[in-house]
Amino acid sequence: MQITAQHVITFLETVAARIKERRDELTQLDSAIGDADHGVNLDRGFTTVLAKLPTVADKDIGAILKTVGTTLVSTVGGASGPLYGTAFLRAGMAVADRFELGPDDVAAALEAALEGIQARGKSTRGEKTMIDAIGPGVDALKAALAAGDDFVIALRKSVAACEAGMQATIPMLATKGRASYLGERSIGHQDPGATSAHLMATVMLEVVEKA
Amino acid sequence: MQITAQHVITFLETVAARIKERRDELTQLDSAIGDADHGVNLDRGFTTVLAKLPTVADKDIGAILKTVGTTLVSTVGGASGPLYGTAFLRAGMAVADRFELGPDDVAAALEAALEGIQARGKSTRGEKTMIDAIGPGVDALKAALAAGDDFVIALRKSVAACEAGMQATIPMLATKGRASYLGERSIGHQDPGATSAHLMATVMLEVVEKA
Amino acid sequence: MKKLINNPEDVVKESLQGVALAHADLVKVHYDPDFVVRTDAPVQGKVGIISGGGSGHEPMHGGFVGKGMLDAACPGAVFTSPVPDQMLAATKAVDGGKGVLHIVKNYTGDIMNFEIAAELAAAEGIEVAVVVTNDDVAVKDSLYTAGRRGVGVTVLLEKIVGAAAEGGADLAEVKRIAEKVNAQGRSMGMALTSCTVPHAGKPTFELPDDEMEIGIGIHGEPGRRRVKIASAAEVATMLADPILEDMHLQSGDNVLAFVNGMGGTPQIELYVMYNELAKILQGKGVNITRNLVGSYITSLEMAGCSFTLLKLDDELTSLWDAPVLTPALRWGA
Amino acid sequence: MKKLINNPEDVVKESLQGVALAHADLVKVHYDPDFVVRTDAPVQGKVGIISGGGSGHEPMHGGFVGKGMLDAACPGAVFTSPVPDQMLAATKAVDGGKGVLHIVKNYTGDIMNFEIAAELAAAEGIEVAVVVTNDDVAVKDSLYTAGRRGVGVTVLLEKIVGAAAEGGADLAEVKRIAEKVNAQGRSMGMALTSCTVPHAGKPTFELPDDEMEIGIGIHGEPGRRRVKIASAAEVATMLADPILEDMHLQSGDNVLAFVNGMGGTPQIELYVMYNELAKILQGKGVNITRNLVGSYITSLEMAGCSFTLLKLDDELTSLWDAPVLTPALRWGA
Ligand SMILES: Nc1ncnc2c1ncn2[C@@H]1O[C@H](COP(=O)(O)OP(=O)(O)O)[C@@H](O)[C@H]1O
Ligand SMILES: Nc1ncnc2c1ncn2[C@@H]1O[C@H](COP(=O)(O)OP(=O)(O)O)[C@@H](O)[C@H]1O
Ligand SMILES: [Mg+2]
Ligand SMILES: [Mg+2]
Ligand SMILES: [Mg+2]
Ligand SMILES: [Mg+2]
Repeated sequence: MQITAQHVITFLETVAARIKERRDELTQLDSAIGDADHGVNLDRGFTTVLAKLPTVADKDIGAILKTVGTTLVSTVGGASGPLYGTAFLRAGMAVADRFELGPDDVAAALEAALEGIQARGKSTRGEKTMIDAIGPGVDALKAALAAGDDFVIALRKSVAACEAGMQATIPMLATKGRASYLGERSIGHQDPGATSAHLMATVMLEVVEKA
Repeated sequence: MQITAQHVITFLETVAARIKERRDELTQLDSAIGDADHGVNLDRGFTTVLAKLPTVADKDIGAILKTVGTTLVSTVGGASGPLYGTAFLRAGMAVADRFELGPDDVAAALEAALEGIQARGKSTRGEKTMIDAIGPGVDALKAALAAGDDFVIALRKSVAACEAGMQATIPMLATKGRASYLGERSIGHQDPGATSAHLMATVMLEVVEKA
Repeated sequence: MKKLINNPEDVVKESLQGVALAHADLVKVHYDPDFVVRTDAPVQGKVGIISGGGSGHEPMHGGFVGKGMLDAACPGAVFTSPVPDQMLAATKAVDGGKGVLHIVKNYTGDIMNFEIAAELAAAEGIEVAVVVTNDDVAVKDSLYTAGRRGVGVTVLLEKIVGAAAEGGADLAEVKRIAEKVNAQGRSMGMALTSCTVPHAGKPTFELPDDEMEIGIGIHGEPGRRRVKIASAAEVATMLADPILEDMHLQSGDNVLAFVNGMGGTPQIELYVMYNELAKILQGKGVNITRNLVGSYITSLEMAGCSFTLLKLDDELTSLWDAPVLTPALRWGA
Repeated sequence: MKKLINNPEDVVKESLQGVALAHADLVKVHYDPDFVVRTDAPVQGKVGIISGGGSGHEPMHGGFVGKGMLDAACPGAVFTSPVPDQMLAATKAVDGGKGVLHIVKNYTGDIMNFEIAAELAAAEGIEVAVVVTNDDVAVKDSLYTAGRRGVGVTVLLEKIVGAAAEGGADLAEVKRIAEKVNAQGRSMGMALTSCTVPHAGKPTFELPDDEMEIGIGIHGEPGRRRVKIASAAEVATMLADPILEDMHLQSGDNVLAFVNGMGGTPQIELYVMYNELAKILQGKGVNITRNLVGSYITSLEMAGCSFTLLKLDDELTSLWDAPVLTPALRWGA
């Protein structure tokens, strides 16, 4: 099955709506080990993205994703702005000029996004960040597709891995981001960025399931 | 019966102790309609008075009272400092050079004190101040002595009148002192200064009863 | 009680010691009786300017001692007016032979203690003039009451009168200007929270999470009325309206607009309030030609703010602009 | 939530509007992207100095824009680093042909957003140098972590580097001095209360009446450890000791001692803390030759304070003494 630009638009609209719904929950998570703004930051960014979507509705998927990336960079601020912004930019570059994507294209785009975040954030897995949710999700997706799973099945496995990665941040000691300032006290709290990353993964699955 | 300098010293020592005991209660009353310092102010003043008493132990009653007055003026501050300070100064002038006082001398000293407070405070009865306790107390003392009451009996009537005057400040609308800034909201609270005045009256009675 | 202090009894003295150490270039602190005084006092041939009041209002008054403002300040215990001994000693310390002005905020205690000091100073042959500030429109004025409180205008008056004295005005002239400033200024304040007097140990009044006090003074005393919390725009109106009613400003008038923090309110909020006040005055055609935004006359850690408007003319404007060199207010030097 | 604001979303913009109105003589405010800039920017032939960070730390950074300090400041949302568009626009607005220094506090978000802005500015042919402040000894430093936070030293660095640029130093020289200040300064902070981010609506952390946080940053984040409340003297030791351990000051060294309020702490307490800090340094034979006491780098209405010590030499001392003319810091002008 193929993912169209319309699917991508639906994905973005749903993510924006879901973030608004869970804005306070994400901000609460950030209160515990950060500075109580993650939900507000992403909501500000995706609200602007939503407003910009009409202007790119007829564009290719690469252009749409790049617009999302620059919009996030220009409106979110904080750590998540440059990180998610870079993620969408790199994903967009990975699928430049494409109006339809196959499962492998999606996996490639997600891998590019992951690399973008790690490059921008100078971070690796196990530091209690969004990477700990995104990384396992990307790995699981690639593995499942390689094993011949159908896209929806593969995405389900990916979201499951992403969720496990998100939960795995709870016992971690943070070494990147604000949470690292808490030292030992960062242990026992779920990372807000890992949580927002998992939110996006679940929306992706929903959209593809409906496709 | 006669009041000696030693009785006056005992009176002052007991007042100092009683104010320390009831310091927080007086401050609480001042929180409601003032600025939460009346008990602390008087405690600061009478603690210094206590320290100075030995230096005047052998002096006449007038000198003792004047020392108390100047000490209060120099250490209490606020409204009650100049007021009680003036009160003791005027009382001291009224009984200058005396080592023993009869009931009428005490009444005269208290009347002088009352006039001193009214002059310094530019206040009259019914303005929700210490005067509303002292005034009736002085009146009752003079009336009882004039009617031939024995000193202790007369003082008991005086303290009773003082207490009634203190309680009468509760429904009053303050027109002097900080409480006046509250306007209508000053109604329903007992005046801190009237309360400390009543405290001194009761101590005076105790001392005379033991005399 | 959460405070960065040692013993409540020692707060005022220890804070004065900190001031003395931090600002030795500008002020000296004299203890027992306590007063903060210009390092170069007495300035010969200059009218001396002193003020004083309870502590807990910092930077007022000690932070305003220095060239172009106060010659000395007398800090009492927290929220308790100082004793006459302090004002007498300060008056002597700053007397440069041209007399001394006492700036007194209108509170019974302050009035009486300064009064006694003035009597004693006069007895020692020092010419003393007195100005009483009473700019708080929250209090209904009347001949038969304690009258209005002295609040925000006191800060502006100390700056302007200090400049006049520095400029060589004599005692009568200094007093005239002081009375003019007091006559042309009005204030109104509000509180979002109470404050805790160190030796009292608990908040002076309890304020529910959804209520605020309108018409407070600067001693943690409750205000005239308690209302539900409201937006910055609404609060600005509650403060500005009574001031404007009382001042009868005309369109085209020039004012100094002073937005003051009560001690626990951050700058970001004070500038939001200044923005609201500016809109209100613009609507009335009144020009803000000078302004002051910050926490200058406070009530310990109370959250809240006050507005003060001072009608300006050329005389007051140039005195306001004159150089001032104190720990808390400094320009042109 | 008790705040003098309208909509939480509008706090930053409305506060900037207030700043623009109150300080029109010193600064202009540009909106979308938001930045505060010197009225006379760009100053031709002068290295431009810009900084930025989340809002809620006022007066930092906007209050430090003006002659002798910052050319521009970029305020993000409350506690959220600004976006690259702001720093790019500000960099262009202050570029006087001699390059621009970015003063960045060490937080992941600030680093990354300034980084992107610097990349874009370079692409447009503007020479940009960067200094990252990381003076907070509460955070264990390491190559593998986000490293220490930038806190109090940032204020001192902006003043000193601003003076150097005003004095004509070129970009390399300005950067050298900036790095020297960061290398010679250390800070440590504590909180008696949490603070409430407007859009969050409730305190970032809960703190019992008898506890305080030691080792906090400036974003309302909890500190390294929570302890029972203690006296000013004990708190001063908790803050000063880790700084002194890290700085290895020698007896006879000169320092600038900066006692900073977190936003909700009144001056009377800050001077008590300064008094304690002075005693500690005196005990070590360290001379306080310059000082700063006040709320300059804050966390909204948080009650608490931080100590910053900066080792001084003649170069830094004379740059500190140089005239500065900004809304929040002003002397010699
Ligand atoms: N260096 C990094 N690499 C990857 N992710 C990071 C890094 N630093 C922070 N993050 C992510 O960013 C999230 C915080 O985002 P946000 O709260 O919006 O920004 P800020 O921390 O600046 O307030 C963290 O929960 C974490 O997942
Ligand atoms: N003008 C006045 N005349 C008489 N008594 C007064 C006057 N003003 C205040 N008082 C008394 O002083 C008391 C307050 O004293 P205190 O709290 O020590 O001083 P302050 O009001 O300055 O804080 C009031 O309760 C009242 O009884
Ligand atoms: Mg955050
Ligand atoms: Mg009182
Ligand atoms: Mg008092
Ligand atoms: Mg943030």
